[in-house]
Amino acid sequence: MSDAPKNGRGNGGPRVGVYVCHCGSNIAGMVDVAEVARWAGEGLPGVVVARDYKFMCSSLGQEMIEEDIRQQKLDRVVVAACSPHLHEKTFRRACANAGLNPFLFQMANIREHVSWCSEEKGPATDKARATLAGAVRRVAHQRALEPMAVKVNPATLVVGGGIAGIQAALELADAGLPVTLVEREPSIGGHMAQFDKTFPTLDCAACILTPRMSEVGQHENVTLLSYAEVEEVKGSIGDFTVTIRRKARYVKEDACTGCGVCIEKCPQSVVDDVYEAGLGYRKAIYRPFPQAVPKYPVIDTACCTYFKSGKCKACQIFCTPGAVDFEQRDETVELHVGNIILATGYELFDCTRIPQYGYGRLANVFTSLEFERLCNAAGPTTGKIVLRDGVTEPKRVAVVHCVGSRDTRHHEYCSAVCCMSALKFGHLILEKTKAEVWSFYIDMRPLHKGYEEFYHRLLKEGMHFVRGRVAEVTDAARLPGEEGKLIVQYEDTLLGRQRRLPVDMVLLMGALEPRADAKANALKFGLSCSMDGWLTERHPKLDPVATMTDGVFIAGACQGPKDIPDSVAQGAAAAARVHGMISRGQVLIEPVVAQIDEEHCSGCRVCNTMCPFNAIEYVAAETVSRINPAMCKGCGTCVAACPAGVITGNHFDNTQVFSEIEGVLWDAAV
Amino acid sequence: MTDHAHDHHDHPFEPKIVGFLCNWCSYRAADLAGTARIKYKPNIRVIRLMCSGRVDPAFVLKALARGADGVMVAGCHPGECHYLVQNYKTIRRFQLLKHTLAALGVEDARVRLQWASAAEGQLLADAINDMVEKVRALGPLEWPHKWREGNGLDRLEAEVTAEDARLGPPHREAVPEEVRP
Amino acid sequence: MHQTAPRGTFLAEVMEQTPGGEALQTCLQCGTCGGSCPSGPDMDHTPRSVFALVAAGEREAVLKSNTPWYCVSCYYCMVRCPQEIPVTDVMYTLRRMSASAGAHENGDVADFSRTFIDLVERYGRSFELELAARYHLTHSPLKKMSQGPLAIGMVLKDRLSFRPKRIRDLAGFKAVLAKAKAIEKRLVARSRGEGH
Amino acid sequence: MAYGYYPGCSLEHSAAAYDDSTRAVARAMGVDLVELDDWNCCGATEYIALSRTGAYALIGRNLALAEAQLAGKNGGGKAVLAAPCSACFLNLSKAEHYVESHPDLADQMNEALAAGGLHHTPGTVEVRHLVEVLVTDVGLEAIRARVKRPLHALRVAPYYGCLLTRPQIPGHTMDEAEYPSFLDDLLRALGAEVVDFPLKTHCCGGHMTQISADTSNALLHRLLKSAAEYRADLVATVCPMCQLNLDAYQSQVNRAYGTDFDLPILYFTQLMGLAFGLDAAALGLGKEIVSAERALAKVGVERPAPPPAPARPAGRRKGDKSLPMPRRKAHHGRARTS
Repeated sequence: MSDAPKNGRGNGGPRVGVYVCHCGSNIAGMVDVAEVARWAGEGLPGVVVARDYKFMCSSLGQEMIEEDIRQQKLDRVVVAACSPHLHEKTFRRACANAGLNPFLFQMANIREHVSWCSEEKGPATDKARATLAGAVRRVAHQRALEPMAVKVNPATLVVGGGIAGIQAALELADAGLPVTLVEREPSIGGHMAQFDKTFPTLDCAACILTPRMSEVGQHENVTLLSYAEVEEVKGSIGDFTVTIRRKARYVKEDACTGCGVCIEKCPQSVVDDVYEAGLGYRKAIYRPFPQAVPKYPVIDTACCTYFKSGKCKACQIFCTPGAVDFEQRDETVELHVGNIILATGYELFDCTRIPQYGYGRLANVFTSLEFERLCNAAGPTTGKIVLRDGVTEPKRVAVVHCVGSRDTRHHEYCSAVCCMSALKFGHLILEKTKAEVWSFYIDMRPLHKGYEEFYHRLLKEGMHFVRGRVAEVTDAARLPGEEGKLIVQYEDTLLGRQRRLPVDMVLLMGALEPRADAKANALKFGLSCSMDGWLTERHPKLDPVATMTDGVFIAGACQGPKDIPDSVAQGAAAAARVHGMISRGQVLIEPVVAQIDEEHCSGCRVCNTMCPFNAIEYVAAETVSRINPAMCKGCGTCVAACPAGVITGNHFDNTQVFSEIEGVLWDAAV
Repeated sequence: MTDHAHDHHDHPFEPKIVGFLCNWCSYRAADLAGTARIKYKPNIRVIRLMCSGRVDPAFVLKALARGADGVMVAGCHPGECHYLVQNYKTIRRFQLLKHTLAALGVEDARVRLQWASAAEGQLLADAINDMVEKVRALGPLEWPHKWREGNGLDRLEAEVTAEDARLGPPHREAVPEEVRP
Repeated sequence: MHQTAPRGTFLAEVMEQTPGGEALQTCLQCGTCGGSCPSGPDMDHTPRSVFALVAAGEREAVLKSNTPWYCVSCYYCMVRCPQEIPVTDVMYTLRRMSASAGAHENGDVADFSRTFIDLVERYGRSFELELAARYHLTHSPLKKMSQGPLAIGMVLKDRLSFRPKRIRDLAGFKAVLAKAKAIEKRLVARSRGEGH
Repeated sequence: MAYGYYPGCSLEHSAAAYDDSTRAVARAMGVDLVELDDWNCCGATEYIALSRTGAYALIGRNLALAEAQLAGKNGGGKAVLAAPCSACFLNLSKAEHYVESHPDLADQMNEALAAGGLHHTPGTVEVRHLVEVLVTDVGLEAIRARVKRPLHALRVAPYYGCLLTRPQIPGHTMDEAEYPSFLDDLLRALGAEVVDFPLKTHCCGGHMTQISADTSNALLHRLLKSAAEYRADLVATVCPMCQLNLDAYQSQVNRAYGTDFDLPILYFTQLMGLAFGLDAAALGLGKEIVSAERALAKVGVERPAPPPAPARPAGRRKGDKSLPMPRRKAHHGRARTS
């Protein structure tokens, strides 16, 4: 460790300490760190200490800084090391320990942005100099800021009543915290409620899900708003105001006993595209499934005879408690919560988008979701695996993997759950019928605990596996034995030969994809989506359930394809994060916000229109605009827009940015 | 100070590019490029802002006036802004700035708006390399000399911010078309 | 996409001689092409295994293969490939390589192509009767027999003409093709890393 | 507007009937087809197999001619070149797309063209298939309106072949690569009874008829077998190569497979002409090897058009155990283009 000579400057002015990290050889291997430290010590304004050290983030490195702050009376600190996204917090804490306001610290990123992306030492060292110079010039103008403390409302909103949302809601409710669970459909349960068995243990989905559902329904701490949707979200962490629209059920919940007579008596039956995945029928007044929570039915006005022709009213006539109410209207509820957990799930890829698989044209091509209903004892065929004619049992079934997944024309990503569902389907078919099952895969990916073993089990049970993506499914018979069958044409890539297999039934393992309204929904909650449309987590590895918006968390398949165990884990994780916030009672909000100098504000209201968070309100009485620091997210767009230049962006004000510009251009010919 | 980067004459011209990167997407893209050891030209010097919407046209002019040969403004893809829609304001503001710069005879390639998601380290690296070569081809800007005397810069800043103000109040984009499914 | 395959490798050569060929290095070996191919059963290697051979640098095996020559240009593979590899165009590239190397043993298709091209280069347009006659006589008289009745049928139906149609600007046309051939030589040499 | 017309070699001889019927139908619909002067062969699928630059030069010459001859023929819009042969259509349009997206290709092409005193600026010519021009520009309504003798009672198998809908080159308006329907719609507009032909976009064998009878017989047999199973009276084609293979080699297939297919193969333009009440001779009818006489005897026999396919049942019918079919969703475009 070399200790650079002091340049004596800094008397009166700021006293800056500069610390250049080797990060082992990660930085030192490409940047002459000692030279950079020496140069900073001699060349840069206000620098009174400049050191280089192996690992600044180590406790020794941090202690060195704290030591200097005390001994050398430093009032500014700059660390040239890795990305601020990694260690800014670390060093801010170190400064705070030594009594220096953390906002008087600045970081220069000479690892990710210099040593790791450079090829020559000379230019790399120059770039490090410039980056450091920028930080040093800037830090001189930084001002002490105090984080703002906000009380956290202990109530939480969970959006989405699938297994992830249910888990999150129950974790919090069991901890004695008030939760409101909002579900779009008439009942909670999500996709899991449609499934028959669950891999790899094959326990029946309903058996493990319905107890959790009724727990939600009965829990003293859970307010369940089913058949409802979030309309608007205002506010910020600790104190959100949410507007929820409760769609009219046309059934008074307080009066309804859930006896179901209305459903029996309803003369109008229609195809159920949601719960039965288009494979079964329901009435115009319906409950998605017998164990639905809540138990109250809803009237589908689109197909109800009364709503179409004004006649019928059968349901109302036969309802002894008189719960049916055709006059009911949508109502909006306003809710105050401290945190929000999104668990809005996924939807299945539209398999008609791959016409060569014949879905929608060839009757006996089914989607994975349709098949879940087909082998579900509560499904349209009471669990009998039969062809579209409803009676014939298949003799041979082909399972096609990666339909819409791992396909750059549709979704480049792997949907993660299909391999295991395919194995599960294979098992169910072999168990319930005498049919052969053929799986066509590109790569078999049974990735978690007990999954590979399940694959082996299916190998033993005699399921056939072919490595090759199916090219097409056709009803055009060519060879003997193909007449009247569906023919699957493929290359067996392990044989290197093109083959055809006549089958009776084809299952398409459709991709899991983001809900059609995912992006619009993300905007509503102030979140962003990846290119694919999955909600973006704060950090892919280290912060998977938090988001860039404090107080809003995500869980389950809305963040990416996930199976049940993973979704449950995330639901619990999100709940734990929220619980943490609540038990702390208050959160500190980074004071990096904008401020208006009302003295000189002309009240032109340009800034108001700039803010998507409604953080800027116009005070007509005083003809000035005012910023609510709790709602300001600190983007600084209004700062740049203010024609009078009277808005200051804390920690990113003009002076600071200007001097950083001067710094990084220290060596430019001026 | 004795430094080689100083004197252009006995060294081939190495363009200086100032990059204003938003904290959420493009800065992380640059982090990713580093983590993935993707190599790119060392000519860019990065300044982190919370959002590309913070980029005041004056920043760009300042950089050019202080001797930068080019400026890159980078942000999240439209529709993926961490602040929902602020990069749409960046687009509008940037078009205006381009307009002014053209009037001042600054070549188009010297100032560039680049989208890069946190996952697009390679894309950002390519963009930087591409820009460096384009600017290298254009040669030094040497604006400082042009603005040495007189208060040209201040006049400019005033002009730009004024025009920027004249833009507003723009209609609020609740959900911009680009985002609608 | 960034071409990363090192210059001089067979893979790089194939990629460079095919528009959009860079995609070739992303092949998942899923077999969609091999499964879709109408003449797949008659090929000695499926397109997928040809790509594996290309990646493995098995130049001889690839250029000897009848696969590129049995491609009927139906483009099913191309619109189905999950990596959007321009399979059909790669097959054309391999035909050119195979032809210039004279590697393909069962040369039916190569000869047919050459006969066809000779005619086009001579007249500017193709001329079915002479094509059929010349190809089948010079090439495989046996087939000609089976084609006999067909030809007669065609003549009776006035669908074969005895006079070729020529284009007017044959001189300019030939000059263009001559130049094109020169350029082609240059390009092939470059993609082989020669002259570097 | 005037369309450049690129008949292609086949239409000069073996597919003269296609040329005749095309011109006749165009006249009837008031479509102005201007034959490209001194056009040359597009190289079919052969030339590219010998020299890429050669192939692009060959095609480039036609594009250059079109660019020069059609300038301003389409108001301010691009010059439009219509090709009735799917192979020509694909060669021309694909080359135009590739030289537009690969500047190096464009340079090589123009370097060669220069030797003949020609030049082509990529992006100046829009190449379209005849059937697409008729369906999109002229429109089914206009066609339906022109029908004098509806083809009721004729069961037609619509055969698209490969090169018309594949590969999906950006800018092609062809609805879909695997299971298109625009030709079905066109034939329906003529009053014909269109069969849902599962192999509508499968391969006719292309040049394999010249090279490996076994291969081509197999491919042709599939098509004929399937069309016959669907009780088609005839097959409508949009490509001279498909027509030639299915028509001229049908007897060879019958010999090889011991079958007795007797399926006339007509160009869709001939059917249009018939429906328009044009004179059969002027449409080149009778030039087909497998005579269409018997099938065409049916034409003109009035009989109600087939009832529309039943819509998805709103509710379940008594005692019906069958499961509902999936609702066909409106077709999405490709998820993303690279």
